[in-house]
Amino acid sequence: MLEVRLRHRFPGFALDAGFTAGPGVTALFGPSGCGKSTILAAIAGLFRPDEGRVTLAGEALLDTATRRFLPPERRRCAVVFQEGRLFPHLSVEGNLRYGLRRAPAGADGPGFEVVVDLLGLGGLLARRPRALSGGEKQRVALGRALLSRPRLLLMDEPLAALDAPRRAEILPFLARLRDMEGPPILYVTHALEEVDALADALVLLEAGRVLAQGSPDELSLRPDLPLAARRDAGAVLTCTVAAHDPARGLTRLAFPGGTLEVPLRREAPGARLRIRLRARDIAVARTRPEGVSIHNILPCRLVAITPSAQHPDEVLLRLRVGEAVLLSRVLRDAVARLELREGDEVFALLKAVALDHAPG
Amino acid sequence: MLEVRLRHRFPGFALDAGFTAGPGVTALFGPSGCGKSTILAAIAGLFRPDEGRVTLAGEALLDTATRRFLPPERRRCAVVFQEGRLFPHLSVEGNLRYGLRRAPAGADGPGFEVVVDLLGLGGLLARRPRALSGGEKQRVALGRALLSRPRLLLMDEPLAALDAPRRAEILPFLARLRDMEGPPILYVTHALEEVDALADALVLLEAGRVLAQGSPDELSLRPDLPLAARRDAGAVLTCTVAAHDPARGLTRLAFPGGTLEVPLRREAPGARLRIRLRARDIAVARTRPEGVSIHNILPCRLVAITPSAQHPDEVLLRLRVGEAVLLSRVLRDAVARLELREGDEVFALLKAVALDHAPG
Amino acid sequence: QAPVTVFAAASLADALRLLGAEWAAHGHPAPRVSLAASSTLARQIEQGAGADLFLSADEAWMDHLQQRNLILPETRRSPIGNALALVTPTDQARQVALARGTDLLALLGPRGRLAVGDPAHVPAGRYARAAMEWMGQWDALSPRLARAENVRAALLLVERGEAPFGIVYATDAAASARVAVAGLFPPGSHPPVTYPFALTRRAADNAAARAFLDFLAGPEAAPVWRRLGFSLAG
Amino acid sequence: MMEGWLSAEEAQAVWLSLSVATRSVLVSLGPAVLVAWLLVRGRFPGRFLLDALVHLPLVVPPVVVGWALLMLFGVRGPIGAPLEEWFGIRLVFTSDAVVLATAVMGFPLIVRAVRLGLESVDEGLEAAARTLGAGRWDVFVTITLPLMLPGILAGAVVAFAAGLGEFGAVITFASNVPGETQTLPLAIYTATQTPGGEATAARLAGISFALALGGLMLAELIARRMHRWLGRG
Amino acid sequence: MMEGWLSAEEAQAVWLSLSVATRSVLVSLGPAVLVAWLLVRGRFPGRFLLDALVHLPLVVPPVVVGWALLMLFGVRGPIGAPLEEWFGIRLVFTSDAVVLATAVMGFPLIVRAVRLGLESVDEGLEAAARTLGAGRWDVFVTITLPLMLPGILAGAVVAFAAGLGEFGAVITFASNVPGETQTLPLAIYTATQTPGGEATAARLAGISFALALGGLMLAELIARRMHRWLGRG
Ligand SMILES: Nc1ncnc2c1ncn2[C@@H]1O[C@H](COP(=O)(O)OP(=O)(O)OP(=O)(O)O)[C@@H](O)[C@H]1O
Ligand SMILES: Nc1ncnc2c1ncn2[C@@H]1O[C@H](COP(=O)(O)OP(=O)(O)OP(=O)(O)O)[C@@H](O)[C@H]1O
Ligand code: MOO
Ligand SMILES: [Mg+2]
Ligand SMILES: [Mg+2]
Repeated sequence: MLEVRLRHRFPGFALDAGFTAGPGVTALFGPSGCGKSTILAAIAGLFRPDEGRVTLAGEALLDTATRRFLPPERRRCAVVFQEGRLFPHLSVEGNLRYGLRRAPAGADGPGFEVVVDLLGLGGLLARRPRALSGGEKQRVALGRALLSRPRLLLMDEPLAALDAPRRAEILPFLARLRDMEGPPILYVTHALEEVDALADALVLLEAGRVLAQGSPDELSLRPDLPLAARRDAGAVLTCTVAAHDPARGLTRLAFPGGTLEVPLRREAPGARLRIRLRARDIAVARTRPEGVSIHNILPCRLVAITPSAQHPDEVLLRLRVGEAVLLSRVLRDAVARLELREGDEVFALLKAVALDHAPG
Repeated sequence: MLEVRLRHRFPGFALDAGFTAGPGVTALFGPSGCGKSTILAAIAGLFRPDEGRVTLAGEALLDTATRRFLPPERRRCAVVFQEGRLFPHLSVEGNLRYGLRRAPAGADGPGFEVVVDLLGLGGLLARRPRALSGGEKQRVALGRALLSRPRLLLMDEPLAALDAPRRAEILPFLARLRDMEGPPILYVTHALEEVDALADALVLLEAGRVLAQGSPDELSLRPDLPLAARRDAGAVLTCTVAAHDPARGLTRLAFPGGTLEVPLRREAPGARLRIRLRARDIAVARTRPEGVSIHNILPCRLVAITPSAQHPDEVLLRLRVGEAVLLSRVLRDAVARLELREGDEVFALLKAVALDHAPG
Repeated sequence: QAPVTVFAAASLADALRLLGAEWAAHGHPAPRVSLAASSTLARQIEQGAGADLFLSADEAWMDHLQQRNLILPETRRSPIGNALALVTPTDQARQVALARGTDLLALLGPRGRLAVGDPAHVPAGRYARAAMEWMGQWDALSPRLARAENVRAALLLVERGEAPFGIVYATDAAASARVAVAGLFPPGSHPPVTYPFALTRRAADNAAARAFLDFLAGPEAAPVWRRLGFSLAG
Repeated sequence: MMEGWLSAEEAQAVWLSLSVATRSVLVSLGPAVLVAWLLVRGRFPGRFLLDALVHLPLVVPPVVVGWALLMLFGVRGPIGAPLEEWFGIRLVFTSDAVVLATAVMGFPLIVRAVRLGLESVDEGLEAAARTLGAGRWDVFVTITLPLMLPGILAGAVVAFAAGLGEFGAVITFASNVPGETQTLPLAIYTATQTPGGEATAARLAGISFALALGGLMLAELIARRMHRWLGRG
Repeated sequence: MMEGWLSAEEAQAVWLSLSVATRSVLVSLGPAVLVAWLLVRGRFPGRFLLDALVHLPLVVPPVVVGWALLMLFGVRGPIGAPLEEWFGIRLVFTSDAVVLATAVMGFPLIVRAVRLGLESVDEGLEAAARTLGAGRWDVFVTITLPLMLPGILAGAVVAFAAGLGEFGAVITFASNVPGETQTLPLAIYTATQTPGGEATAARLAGISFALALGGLMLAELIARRMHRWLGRG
């Protein structure tokens, strides 16, 4: 359990943020300049805030009240930086072993071979960092952090410097890492895609303050948060793989309220996964349409119609399907045309290919 | 008219590309490392290829056959670089006037005030580059290039270093520039969004060679080109603004084959604009569905069913609407389920909000 | 048998090379010779340098050491001397009668300078100053001097024709083919140029050093000194 | 031994030292920038030799440098003779000779610093300027030169400091002419060569140190402003 | 005048010069790295004074440096006396004295270069190393030091080259004893003190230059490898 409470003033910027993070991945999400890196640096011990207290599993890493400031090397909070920061004079193996060699004897964690396997670094060990692609660099940085046997893993936009294909290449490694029962992870990003793929908890930041903290599923449904204004806004459904149908090229996902048909996935039946259903991809119909290519037609109840703050001509429809909630973004005009009212029974329409291809 | 024909060998990379560019914006589009920057540098005179010929409006800028190599300062091809390359020791005004002061006396082009207005630089003139945000920097770089009164404007991924909001901030300036009757523009990018917004012509590059050259509308329909494999692949329609309906929050766009309803836009009626209809956003139906929120239901003929090379479970449907062609991406299973055959009459379904909000 | 360490004024370089070789030819270990300005050497001896024999070009620095009890006064002697010469570049050779009232300044012309060792600290310069005072020309010449770091640098200035005249030791003049002697300063025009030699305090029991000193001051060395242009003390 | 604060001659030596150090830096700057440019951007066969040549004054004893200068610039030297014949310029024994000797000795130091300054100039900016219509020379003057100013300043400072202490080459080439070529180091040297001159020498050395300190401080101030001006602050 | 290639004494001088230049660089390196680190990363009040002090040998004439060393390390000096009394170490007039004088003279040059090398080390890498469990000193040894090697090399080269030419401080502090403290520059001086010694002097100066050239060339080679090794090639 990580508890963070920080206050600091830079000229033109004031940080005043507090949050807690449990096991698994906690994402720090917010626009550029909102203070994410500053928070991470303060936790890692690379920056001394005016005022604050950071405790990890009950031990104070920082407490300005008692003038406690544990030096970074004794905090055991490894950081994966946006720019990788690999040591240019060491080989990949040298980089990986740097933290490992310095980890306390008793510290538990995956061994060298395990991490090399996990991150697919086998063929790279003898290379120098400059001979790595951007994606490979970040994988090494990840491995290096992991092998230092940290009690907390801090990641500062580890994918931001990469282009889309490279990002897609690394995301599955991160997902595997999360599922490995490793240390808690604090993950800074401004890509919702990464939040969806990884985050168990979400801390929303804006201008140095915490706007909201909670599960991604829950926060992504709140129209008052800036998340709702994004082009990729939508509900996040936690599903289980129910069955594969390779003949039809489909996988059926079960969620509390129904099933979704999506393009064939690789996960084994029973696997849990989180799917973002973008509001812009979901249409509604009064009656079940016939003879359409759309695979997912889910009966649901329209529970709320919320105007969109950003686009006056659009509204967000909140749709309940069993226990799950979906969001649909439509034009104001559609609401009038279909005479939609809160409480109506409608069908949510969702193209299967609108869902992103599974990473990995 | 720009004619380019270049051949060059780097260790591990061979460039062998030829294309022509007319007035307006010609986009050079291709993956990282395919030779885009090298081509631009050769045209600008910053790089001397093994072999090649570049002519602009009939004058040879480079001709290895006759050993002609016009130095860059006499080519009058201004470049906007990805990293801006503003002169750090000059104010914004000093940067802007740098090229202006060196432009030939007779050269025609927008005046200082016009460019400052166009790019919204009024408040920045006295600042130093380091005091500018990334987006402001690129606007200044653009203005500086423009004010040197170039005969050709070369832009090397001018938006790539910026994040999405910053990109959205600059795109309209580029669009205004294109509509200004300025010099022809060669625009390097690997963002389809920018091609859609700006390009009159498209040159597709891969590994140093030209794959195809043509109008963006035409090339985006070709399933044999890598464009079709992208998540944002789809048809580009050139439309005219037919009418606004502010009460309903809609604009009606006419295209050769029908009309589209889209969220209210700012362009005046009669304005031409290009809209990318992403294949993944388009569903098909055998019969016209009733009571659905979907605004655009276009009767069309299914002219071709092409398997998707990248995703074996998906197919691309080529739909003819009047003279226009749309692409729809659906699961193979949908084709089976609806028993779709080439030649069938179907309806294309497209949510209005699936279209991007207009820049500007 | 350890070699004798000799600290010698740089102007004795040539002589020590020849005499050292001769000494070695007698079956003794060749002396170790450290050459520098007498002032530098004296300061080094003052700071404990391992010199057995000090050959100074200047009585003042020998006095300085003697006052500090760093040499053996009974060994101090000045077996050789030198004369002071007015030299010109060979291609401008001419004779100048050096007497009280000789107008050296006029000989220098409007721009020419007189090359000397710096009278502030170079012994040859100090003798030159005395000679100029004797001629009654010091005040006039003093601003027209090219003060060199040592006497050989002064000689160089004349050799190269940078200065039309220079005042150097007769030995330097004799050794250089590129300068001609315009005149020798008469013995009374400056204090006698003598080279005080002495054993240092630390060499009190050093028989070899004592022997070498005797050799240098003795008849065997005389032809060499004479050949190089030194005068032998009566 | 000198008593009191500064004798007239010493004051003159201080003044001459400052003037010589300043002038030698000023005359070196142009050639140093040129040579640094050749070393960094040049692609000609003799580049390494030029590099070595520039280091020459650092490598051989200063007295030898002075001696070589005398051979070259003396009235009978291959440069000195025509200089006198055609232009009536005679260098030796003038304060110009002191400046020349000092400049030559400081040259490697200044070139090294200027070179680092130049290496830090982004060639991309130069390319950008050329596409905006500026020719090679124009680019050099308006872009490269301003951007390498910090390096030039650093070089000027170290050469100035070293110039205040230059001795061997100066006394050999320019001789010690009080009021004309007697710089502070020469005065210090003279003092150390005089029995009992320690106090004077120490005092003069202190002055020399204070001057260099002042120069360094000034440079630090200018460098800070310059960095801010260049947008690196 | 000397005939033939190299007399035994001259060969000894060449060898001594090489050995002295090398040893003086080696003894300077540690202190230079420490001082550079203090100057770049330190935030203490006397920083500027330390900077000035480091420049001192550059500012005052070498002879004065030698003289000051003589006063300090002489058998009666405030450092030399206890050194002799307590440890029986007598520096003056040994080749160790030559090394000391040369090291002191080269110190400003080496510090300047090391400093630039240090300034180019990304502090982000140091921070990263600390989060991986490395303490300050560990980080310095395993990250900072290897990354500043090019700067250290550059400093070593220039100090080596300058060390080959060091004269005034050496002759004053260490004396001019052939085979013991007579380095090349001192041999050159001795030659110029001998009538007709110009040819010998010129020949020795040529050797000195060739040695420095060799050092520079070697350094250029090493620097290239090093840059490749550091992933900047
Ligand atoms: N050392 C500093 N001095 C002054 N201001 C600073 C300093 N470090 C950060 N800031 C300011 O604090 C604010 C937060 O910076 P921070 O780097 O934490 O943002 P961020 O959320 O990580 O942004 P990004 O997504 O761009 O990385 C910014 O406005 C920045 O300008
Ligand atoms: N000076 C050079 N020496 C060797 N290879 C080079 C050089 N310049 C470019 N290349 C190679 O040429 C190829 C094309 O490079 P170029 O910069 O033109 O690509 P690009 O299309 O602009 O890529 P990006 O989208 O990443 O900017 C690359 O493989 C690159 O490694
Ligand atoms: O998505 Mo619509 O077409 O606004 O109902
Ligand atoms: Mg950040
Ligand atoms: Mg490029």
